[in-house]
Amino acid sequence: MAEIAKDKLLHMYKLMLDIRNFDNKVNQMVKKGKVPGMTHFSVGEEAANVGAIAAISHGDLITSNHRGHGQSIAMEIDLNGMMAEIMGKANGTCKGKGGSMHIADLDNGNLGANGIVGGGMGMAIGAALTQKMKNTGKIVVCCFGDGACNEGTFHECVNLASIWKLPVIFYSINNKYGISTPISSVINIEYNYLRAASYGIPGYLIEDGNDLLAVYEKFQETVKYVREGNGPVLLETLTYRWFGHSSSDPGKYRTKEEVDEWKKKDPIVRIKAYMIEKGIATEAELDELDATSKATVEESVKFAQSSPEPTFESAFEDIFAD
Amino acid sequence: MAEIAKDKLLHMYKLMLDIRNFDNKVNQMVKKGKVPGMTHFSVGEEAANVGAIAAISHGDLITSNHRGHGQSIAMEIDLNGMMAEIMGKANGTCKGKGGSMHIADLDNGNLGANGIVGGGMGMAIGAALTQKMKNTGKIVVCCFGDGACNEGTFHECVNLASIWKLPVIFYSINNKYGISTPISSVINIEYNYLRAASYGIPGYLIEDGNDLLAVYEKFQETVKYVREGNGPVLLETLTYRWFGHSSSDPGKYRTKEEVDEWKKKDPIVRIKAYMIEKGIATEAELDELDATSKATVEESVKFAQSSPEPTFESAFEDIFAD
Amino acid sequence: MNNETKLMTVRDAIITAMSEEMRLDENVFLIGEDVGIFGGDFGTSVGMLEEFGKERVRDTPISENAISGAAIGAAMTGMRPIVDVTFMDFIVYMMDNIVNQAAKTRYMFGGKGQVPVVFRCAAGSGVGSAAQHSQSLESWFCHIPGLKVVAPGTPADVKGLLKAAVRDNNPVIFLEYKAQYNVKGEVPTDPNFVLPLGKAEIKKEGKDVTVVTYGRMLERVLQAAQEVEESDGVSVEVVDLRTLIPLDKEAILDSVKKTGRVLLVNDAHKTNGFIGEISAIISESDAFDYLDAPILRLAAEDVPIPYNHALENAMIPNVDRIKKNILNLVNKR
Amino acid sequence: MNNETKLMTVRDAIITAMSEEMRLDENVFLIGEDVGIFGGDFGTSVGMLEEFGKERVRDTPISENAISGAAIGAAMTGMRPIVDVTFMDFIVYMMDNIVNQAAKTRYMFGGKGQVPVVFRCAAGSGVGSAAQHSQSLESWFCHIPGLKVVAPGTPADVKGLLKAAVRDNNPVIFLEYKAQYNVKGEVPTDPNFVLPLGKAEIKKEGKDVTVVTYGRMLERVLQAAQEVEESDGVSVEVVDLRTLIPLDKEAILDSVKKTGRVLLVNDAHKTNGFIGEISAIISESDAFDYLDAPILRLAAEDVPIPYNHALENAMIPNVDRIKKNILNLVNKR
Ligand SMILES: Cc1ncc(C[n+]2csc(CCOP(=O)(O)OP(=O)(O)O)c2C)c(N)n1
Ligand SMILES: Cc1ncc(C[n+]2csc(CCOP(=O)(O)OP(=O)(O)O)c2C)c(N)n1
Ligand SMILES: [Mg+2]
Ligand SMILES: [Mg+2]
Repeated sequence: MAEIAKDKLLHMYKLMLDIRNFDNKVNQMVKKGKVPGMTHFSVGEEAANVGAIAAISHGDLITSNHRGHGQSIAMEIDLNGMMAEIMGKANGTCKGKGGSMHIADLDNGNLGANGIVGGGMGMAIGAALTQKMKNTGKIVVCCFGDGACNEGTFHECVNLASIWKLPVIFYSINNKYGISTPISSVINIEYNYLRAASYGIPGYLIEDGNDLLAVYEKFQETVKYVREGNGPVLLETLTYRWFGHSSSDPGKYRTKEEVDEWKKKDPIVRIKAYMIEKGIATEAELDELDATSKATVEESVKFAQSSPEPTFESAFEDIFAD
Repeated sequence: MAEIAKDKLLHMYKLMLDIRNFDNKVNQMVKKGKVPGMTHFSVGEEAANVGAIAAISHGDLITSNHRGHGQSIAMEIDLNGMMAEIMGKANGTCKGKGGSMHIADLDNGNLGANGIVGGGMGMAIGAALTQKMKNTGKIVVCCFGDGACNEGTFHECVNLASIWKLPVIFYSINNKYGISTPISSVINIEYNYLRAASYGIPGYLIEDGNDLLAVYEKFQETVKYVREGNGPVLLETLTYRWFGHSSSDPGKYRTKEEVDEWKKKDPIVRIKAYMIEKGIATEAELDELDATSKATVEESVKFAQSSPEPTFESAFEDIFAD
Repeated sequence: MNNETKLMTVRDAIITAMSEEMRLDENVFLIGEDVGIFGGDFGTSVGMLEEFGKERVRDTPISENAISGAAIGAAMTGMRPIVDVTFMDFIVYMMDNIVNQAAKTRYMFGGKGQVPVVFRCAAGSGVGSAAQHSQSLESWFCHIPGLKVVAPGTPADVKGLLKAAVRDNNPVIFLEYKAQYNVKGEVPTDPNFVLPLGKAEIKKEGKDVTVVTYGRMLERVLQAAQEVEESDGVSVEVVDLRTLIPLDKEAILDSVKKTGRVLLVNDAHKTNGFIGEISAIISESDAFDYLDAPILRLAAEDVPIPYNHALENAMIPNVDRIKKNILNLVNKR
Repeated sequence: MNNETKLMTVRDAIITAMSEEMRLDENVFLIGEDVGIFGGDFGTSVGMLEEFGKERVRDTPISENAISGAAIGAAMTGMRPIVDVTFMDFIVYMMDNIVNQAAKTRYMFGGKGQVPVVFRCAAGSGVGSAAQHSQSLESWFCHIPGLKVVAPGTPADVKGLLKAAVRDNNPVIFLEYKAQYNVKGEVPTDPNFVLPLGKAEIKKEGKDVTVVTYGRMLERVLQAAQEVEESDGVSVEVVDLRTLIPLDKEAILDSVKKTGRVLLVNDAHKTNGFIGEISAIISESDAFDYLDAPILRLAAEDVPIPYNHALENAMIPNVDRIKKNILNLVNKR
């Protein structure tokens, strides 16, 4: 296990807490009817998100999918804007036009969540092509779910990236289901990462995707490999979403036992225990971080609630660039 | 080498000759301006087509691609109708509405050529699904080129067939190029058949796709496996097209040496030599078959030429089924 | 045929229609993402897995191309698949199979073969899912010869036309509206209740103004018609197209000739939406001479549908705007 | 800017436009199947590999989804890709990237980002390639807010508008016509010759009848206009739209107000083709009051394009039918 600076680790922990607290809060808001449409939560997948994103550098890029809250927060988006966006407000990240499925932060390398399964893959290889053509040394992380691996775009994009040796990490967050459909029922192999062989690129499984350090370490190694110009890599992480697929999912297709089993593997509890055990931080310090995170999230709700509704006229703006 | 009944072998030889003679003739007609649009020839790929199709049974189905002449003839389509179709005539297979890229013979299991690369793959798995749901014991051969293996539909269709264990053989005829693009430049592995591993199905390479018996034998084995309900298989055959990609291709991207090298591996010459050597037939008998084949092709041109042009009204028919 | 009806939602009308057809014809089956234990993204197959089993209520991978392709291939070889496209926006991944294959196969093959397949699409906005989950794309398919396009606006029509679509021997794009799955209405219970494709229905007779509409907008148009009749004494005739392809031109032109004034309403984007086609059909016909006012259109604004709920709703014709347009028309000339 | 022109084909106008823009801006590059050594399926990049090299004239696998996706992602991050779609029919595999991604990204992100990418499509019939290789699908894209759609009809306009498309900061669907790559015309040689998107051109002034058209049909319309003028003394005004989105409504309406009679011509299928939209725009505008006759449309028949050459041609408006329709219009009322 590589050494991680204490500050870095504490920061990663904070980001995990932000994801957890933010999504728990959004879930409450959904239940109160304050959030239109569908919202997909990252609760339970904090390590898979933060461990990955923490390994890239400023200027690197990501594309994300419908379940993008975790990645956006890991990319350190402004929570006020994000909460306001989810509530459809004028001061939201997207001026209330995009919502949960379209959170983006272009200035900070987040090319956006996406409502189309597989929809971000083309963008990811294109962004990677730009980095290669302009020789920027930057890389792209293309995030998607287990279910997305059966879209044709996966095949085409990984293949194109492989022959052009594009600097992109294809990152599949395997939470075992695509809506109600177990990944095991829709692929005839054990894991999707094995498909890397079809493109002559490395593929790896991060078996314990709830272990922050395991994810981070594998990502660091992979980021280095990709940044050195060796072409793309396919990484797969096993984790689990605690909530239903979206804000409106009854969840009949999973047993309570399965969900409970995974809750025992809580990625936040585990890294917390690790840090205490290793003497990196005291329980009190860590709880303090949690309190701060919760306060920040409450703050974001206040910000969102006090943000104005977008004007009617604004609906007709931003269609075309000048 | 499994024994093949003499009759069967001679019939396969005849079909190879028909492909060769038919396409040579069409090529002449193209040069005379008697054929509209684009035509893609199967000359050089006769063994890859006949060896495969000869291994399936009456009632089995195929889907084909733009380069479908060889498969249609191997499926024993009426040459008169096919020639008339290519010349756009009312008595053509498709009443002059489809042309070279849409030759089909639904009554005899040929679900049609296709102008869209990858366009026949969905149909193939769907036809296989019908066989499975109706428990017919029939199988489907889905024919496509090397270049088609990078379409997303390949990935989706092979995957779906793999999880549903559909009775379909994915058959990639690798003639080294997709138009001007060498397959080696657009995949990062040596051969596409290796991708079978991504779907947990068997994949095989028929290295010498100009060896009729090698193709036939591997197909027989595969047909048996698929018919027994074991699910799909991905087969790849190496061969070469002698002509340009289509009737209008200057062919700058291949060297004369390469083309000549492959012409030396003429699948027809080789099986002829084999039959003579094995005493299966005399040279005279085989030449006689060739003469008959040529006569049949000439006949088809006469048929086509004497067939009427489709009427204006006919253009408005056949859009909807009752 | 009996004349009983039952109050049910659009969702139940869909489930009923599919289930009845599946009981009648073993070749009919349902295919799509999460149609099984989940009961469909919009609950439109709840209970069907239990009745028909996994073979006929077929969950798939997230592979829209393969789903549509498999459906078409199955249709060409004797089955009659119903595809649950879920959000119509995802049909982008099915375009080759629908447009280049299903629509053209029979024609290209000189009249051989047929492709009896239904693509059920949850169209339109109204559930806060933003621009990639809110489109009504029917006009794309109306533009392609070889496809039928159906867009009913009441639970009864949904049932009768979905059954007709399943029985039709051609590829049918069938629009449902995600905002309307819970809308209720009286629906005939007889399994023989099937409506013809290609027949519009005058949902309300009138003499001053014709409003032509279909699908989701019907409800609002009827309400607006009612209201202007009560408030302003304007007599509105409402022509509900129900089927866009084949189109019941006669019903439209007859009504226009009667009233001389026409408003067209749909929830798809205005530019190149289907009501533009209706306008053009009227203007090139002999009904043109009967027109006493410009042909007005009310459609979704030409903007990607925004997330904010108020904005989302404001992009779509509502009862007030429909009323205003009707009154405008009456006051012209 | 100099005023020199050179006689060249549409094909050469395209190569010239792309090459000039690539010389001016290193972010511009060409991507597509067989654009390199093959020089493009229609020869529209012959010689470019030699000048610009493999990095900027990028041959791809047969992966339309990845091609379009890569182009969009590159565009979002600072490049300005030109995609050679080749046959427009293959755009079916690019629909998600164009419609759900490129068109909506900026809007969904609240005005952040831009997607400067051009999709060059070989549209239309006329080369005997049958139903899957003969479509003009512009109306699909006109229906989607966030896309620009350009369809020039002369070699000079092709050059000037392709350059404008490349310089535009939005996704542009650019129609070429496979039957017209060899058509010749005088083309300005100045690299600064760029035409504005969104401006129609009156290609011929007249006072009796307006014909609105674009793209491939312009040539036939101009010939027909000339001929009826000579034979019947009918004065025809020809409005060449050139850009469909954004649309120069004013140019259309002004001409209609002047002549009171209008014929619309395009080579796409009639039902829900773009000229239907034009008809609707006229009928809902103040130009309606100036109409002295029905608005006529001439378009490709609503049948998949047949292979037989005579039938193929018969499905598309020709000079004779255009003339007949013009004369019909003049004789109305
Ligand atoms: C093209 C497309 N098909 C289907 C959907 C509906 N859909 C949204 S999320 C989802 C499941 C995705 O599963 P996975 O990729 O595993 O991500 P997860 O939700 O599990 O994080 C589906 C089918 C969609 N949005 N886009
Ligand atoms: C979707 C689509 N993309 C591109 C084309 C143009 N095209 C026709 S054939 C061909 C090459 C196909 O190569 P391959 O699959 O190897 O078959 P081959 O021609 O070599 O037999 C291409 C790119 C097409 N017809 N359809
Ligand atoms: Mg998942
Ligand atoms: Mg090939």
